[in-house]
Amino acid sequence: MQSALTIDRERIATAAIDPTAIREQFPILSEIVYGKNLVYLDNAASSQKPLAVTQALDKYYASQHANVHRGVHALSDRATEAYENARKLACQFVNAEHVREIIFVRGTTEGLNLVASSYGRHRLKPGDEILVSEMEHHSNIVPWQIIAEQTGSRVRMIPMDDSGQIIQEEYLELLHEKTAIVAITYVANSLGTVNPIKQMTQRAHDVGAVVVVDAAQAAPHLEIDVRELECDFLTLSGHKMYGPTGIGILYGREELLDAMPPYQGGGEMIKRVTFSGSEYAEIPHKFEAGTPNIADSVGFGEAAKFMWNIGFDAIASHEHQLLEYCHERAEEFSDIRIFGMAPQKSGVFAFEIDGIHAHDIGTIVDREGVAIRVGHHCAMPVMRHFNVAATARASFAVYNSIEDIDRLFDALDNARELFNG
Amino acid sequence: MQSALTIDRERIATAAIDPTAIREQFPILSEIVYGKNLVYLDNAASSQKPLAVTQALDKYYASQHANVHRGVHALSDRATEAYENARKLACQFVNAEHVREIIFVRGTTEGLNLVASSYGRHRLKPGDEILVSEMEHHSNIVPWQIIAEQTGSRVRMIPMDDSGQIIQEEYLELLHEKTAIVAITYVANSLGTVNPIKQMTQRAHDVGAVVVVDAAQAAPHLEIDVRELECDFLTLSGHKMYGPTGIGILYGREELLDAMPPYQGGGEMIKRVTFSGSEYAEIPHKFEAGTPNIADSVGFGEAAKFMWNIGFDAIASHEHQLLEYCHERAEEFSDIRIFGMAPQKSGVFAFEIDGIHAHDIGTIVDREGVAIRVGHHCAMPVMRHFNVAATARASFAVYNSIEDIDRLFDALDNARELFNG
Amino acid sequence: MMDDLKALYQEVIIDHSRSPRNFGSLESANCSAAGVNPLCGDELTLHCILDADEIIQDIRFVGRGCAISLASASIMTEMLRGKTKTEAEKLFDQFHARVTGTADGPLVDIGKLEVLSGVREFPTRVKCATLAWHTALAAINKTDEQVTTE
Amino acid sequence: MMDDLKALYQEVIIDHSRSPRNFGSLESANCSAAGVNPLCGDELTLHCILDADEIIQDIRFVGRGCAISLASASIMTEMLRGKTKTEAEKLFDQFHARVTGTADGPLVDIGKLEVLSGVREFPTRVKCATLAWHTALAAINKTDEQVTTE
Ligand SMILES: Cc1ncc(COP(=O)(O)O)c(C=O)c1O
Ligand SMILES: Cc1ncc(COP(=O)(O)O)c(C=O)c1O
Repeated sequence: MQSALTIDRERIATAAIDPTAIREQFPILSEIVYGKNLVYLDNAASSQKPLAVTQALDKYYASQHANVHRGVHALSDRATEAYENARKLACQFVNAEHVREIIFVRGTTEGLNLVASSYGRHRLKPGDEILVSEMEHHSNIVPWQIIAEQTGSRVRMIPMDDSGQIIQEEYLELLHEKTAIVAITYVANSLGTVNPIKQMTQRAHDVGAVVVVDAAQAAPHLEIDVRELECDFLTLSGHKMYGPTGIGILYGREELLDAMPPYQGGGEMIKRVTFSGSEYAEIPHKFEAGTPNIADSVGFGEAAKFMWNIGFDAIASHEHQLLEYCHERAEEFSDIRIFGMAPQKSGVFAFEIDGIHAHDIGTIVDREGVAIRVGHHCAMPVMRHFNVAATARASFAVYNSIEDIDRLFDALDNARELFNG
Repeated sequence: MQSALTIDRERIATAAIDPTAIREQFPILSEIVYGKNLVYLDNAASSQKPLAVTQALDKYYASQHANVHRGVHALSDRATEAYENARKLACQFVNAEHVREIIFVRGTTEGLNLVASSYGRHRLKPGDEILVSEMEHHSNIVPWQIIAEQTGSRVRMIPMDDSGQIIQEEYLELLHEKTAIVAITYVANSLGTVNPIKQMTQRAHDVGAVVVVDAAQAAPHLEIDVRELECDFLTLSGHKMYGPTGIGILYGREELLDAMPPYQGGGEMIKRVTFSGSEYAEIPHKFEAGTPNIADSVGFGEAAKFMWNIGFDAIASHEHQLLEYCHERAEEFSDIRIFGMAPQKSGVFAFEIDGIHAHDIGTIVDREGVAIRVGHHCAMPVMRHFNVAATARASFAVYNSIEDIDRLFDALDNARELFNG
Repeated sequence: MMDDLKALYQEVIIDHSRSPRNFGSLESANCSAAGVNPLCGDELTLHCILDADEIIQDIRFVGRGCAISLASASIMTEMLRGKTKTEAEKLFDQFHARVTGTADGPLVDIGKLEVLSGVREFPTRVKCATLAWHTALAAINKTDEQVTTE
Repeated sequence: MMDDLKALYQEVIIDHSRSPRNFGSLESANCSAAGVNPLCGDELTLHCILDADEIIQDIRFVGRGCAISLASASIMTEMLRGKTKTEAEKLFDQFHARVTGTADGPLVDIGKLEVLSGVREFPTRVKCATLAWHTALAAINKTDEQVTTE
């Protein structure tokens, strides 16, 4: 890493992305908090939404809304088309082979619960093992604990090292014929680590296990390709990738979804209902009981287009430069400790400052208009690994700039002044 | 019922609601379909949204969005406040005692699945019985069939008579000490019947059963009061009561929710996670795993306010007049058969026309700009009761007018002309 | 009233829907299938006799449905009797292309099925027009599974 | 820098957070409770000796947390020693009203706790300032359950 003095501002300035132009598409970024211009660096928790997305919601409600699938009237037809078109966009977004492999869910948490409950109940036997890495978000731990308890199977942890990488040798040790499911995150929300999914998937398949990928933090930053990854299930949240709250997708391989029992029961997911029993619809409908979140699905499709328009390469290189700049600036300070030093890392800068609790840092920088997340980031096992209760985390999106990071570092000086001054 | 000639148009014109003024708040109602002004009579499937709701979504995304609950920065605080304020509005909407008795869900279907899965798994033993009425929507049948199969309990049907009312004597016969759960709809979507929930709840409590109320079709029309009804659980969908898609609420009595295991696992719903086990958060958070649908919750609160502003009495009397007018006009025709003749009936006009399949009716009136629903209305047991495959259904909202109904009846004449020459 | 409605509900259609041909069961059927249109709950069961040369010797149906689906089933059974499995499949492809408006090139002659081409203007009704066909193909291909048009 | 930040992070607070008083365990404790702030995962365990007259004879805590929660715990333990259970509860009510800005009427004297009143301007931090108190009250009321500030 270069020292702070040699930071190449020019290189950064010539990046493919012009955050200033992009910011205009995000009205919230003009908010003033405590008299300061907002600097939003809490993107890993939830990103902001471009006008294209909110306008798509407005347009949907103003000219297309009705309930989907079962109507013969014009609006119902428009709504169904809008909804199914969103599914096609989602299918392209993860490069799935079949549109019917895409199920709309509330978000990653629901996607993981659906797989744990429905696939898990169908497949897990007493003594089976579910491997979950030490860097998982709680949403990729708790559903497995619940189904393990119900089925007599067992959750085992794949440990990580101090740089925040899964220890591959330990993973291989843990894999054996009892391994039914491997659940891993593509990108760790508390560290930024990008995991070698494809390689891990191949090893899991060698022992006959299926792989469930939590792509919540990957979706906003990387081009996702389920066929290239060869994973069996993958799920992500719209609200972290410039889309609305309340919507996400679950990808599942057709044969697996076909064989699974439904998750929720109700309208839309049945073929025939009698009091002596019901027959279920085909996928994806089997897994979409009740009126779906139609408007936000449409918004999700719009968010995918927003990202395509910018381009994944541009997004990655822009965020990578922000991250590098952060690391460089951090070198100026001997009191900063960074969590997550994997060579493959996406736009997450997690840190602590000697003698100042993350929570206090959060409050202090907030008063400078700088929004970061502080706490355990729903990754308590990671906190335990590093023996901290909480860390501070800045995380990036396409609208962030080098100035935003300077604003963060300036605000950190305030914290030092208050505590050490 | 009066004959068509004596229809008292004046009485109707002096109703508390002026649909013309209300229509201005619904941009979609100005849509032109096939060159005709839209007449939207498919409200029981999903209602349209007033500007107040869509503008609340816009405002939320433009000035308040961040992830909720765990942030210390200004936006996170705003989002949390907006979200929890929506919960308070929802609490008022059903007149629950405690805000923590309100859980945000995707809609009625998810609410019913949550209760069936979480309460059911916790409470049902082999041999226990779940009573479900014959007029239930599939969403209030299938989840019970699924959990019955998993727990060895049994779903029994409470029959209805030909007017579309639950046969109370049969209900009392079915109730006994093995009855664990009674799941009934407040208003039947395929018939309009308003069920005597309070009375049925008391009888269920006499034998120690809990009562789960499907209020999906009640919420848009009646003032709901869970304390007056004395029910144990009640759930409804925002999208049927002028709110956004993707959001609804589940009310549950505090002691019951406290004792139930969580439904989905993940972020937000835990106190502490380790690989040796996790501790769950208090209600309502225990049941809200993952990032909630924040924006649409806010929109839900706005929809509740929209209804309060009009007033439940005004809504009920307006819709009642529309229904009466429909029944009156139907008397003009000997070929119309109405389904659902309960004295207590809300704004649903379900019918068939001799010799013309509902599906064909739907298509023909659609070309006149009139949107109605045709099919089994996710209530196949009701269709079976009346030995039909499908019915046609017009259902009302505050923006519907007497002219809308005249437009429907005119369009029905087209169907007769095509089929009968 | 609108022309496309009149084109959809031609007299022939109304007639077939009121008095469907080949309606009834077929004791000696050697292949059958059931189809359901989840849109409206309509169900249709199809029976046929396929001989050793894969020629449809007889074909009948029972069920209920809208005018479009009954007329389509009725006309289909009339046309399929005597056809080979392959001919039936080809005819369905042509018919499907016509009612979905996806046919390219010059219009092929689909005979009596022509009366159903008005469905093209009613995308939500394509399922009604094709239910009988999907069910028939399932029957002659001896697919056991129940057919749906979803 | 902003005045309200300076009011929040007064020197006394920083000092208490760096060298919390009454930090440690208490072998002879007859009541204890654990508290957790789910916001940041901070945990705090409180031990005390309550005598037959419900007077707090000794009180200590262990745990980790932000400056606000540590300072609050530290100052609280200093103030509660020698108080009765009822006095402790009353003091908490006054303190709670002050930090949430919900006190009405003339300000009561809350003694040393005054240094924490800057929290009023930071609603998201009220939980940090009150965690120790919730835990203490749970302990002296012998509530077994773990306390959270949610
Ligand atoms: C009576 C009734 N219950 C349940 C539902 C299901 O509601 P949702 O589709 O919003 O989950 C509906 C709506 O279709 C309904 O009318
Ligand atoms: C890695 C990871 N997995 C899962 C989740 C849960 O996503 P959601 O809260 O949208 O369900 C998150 C986000 O908090 C995450 O960062």
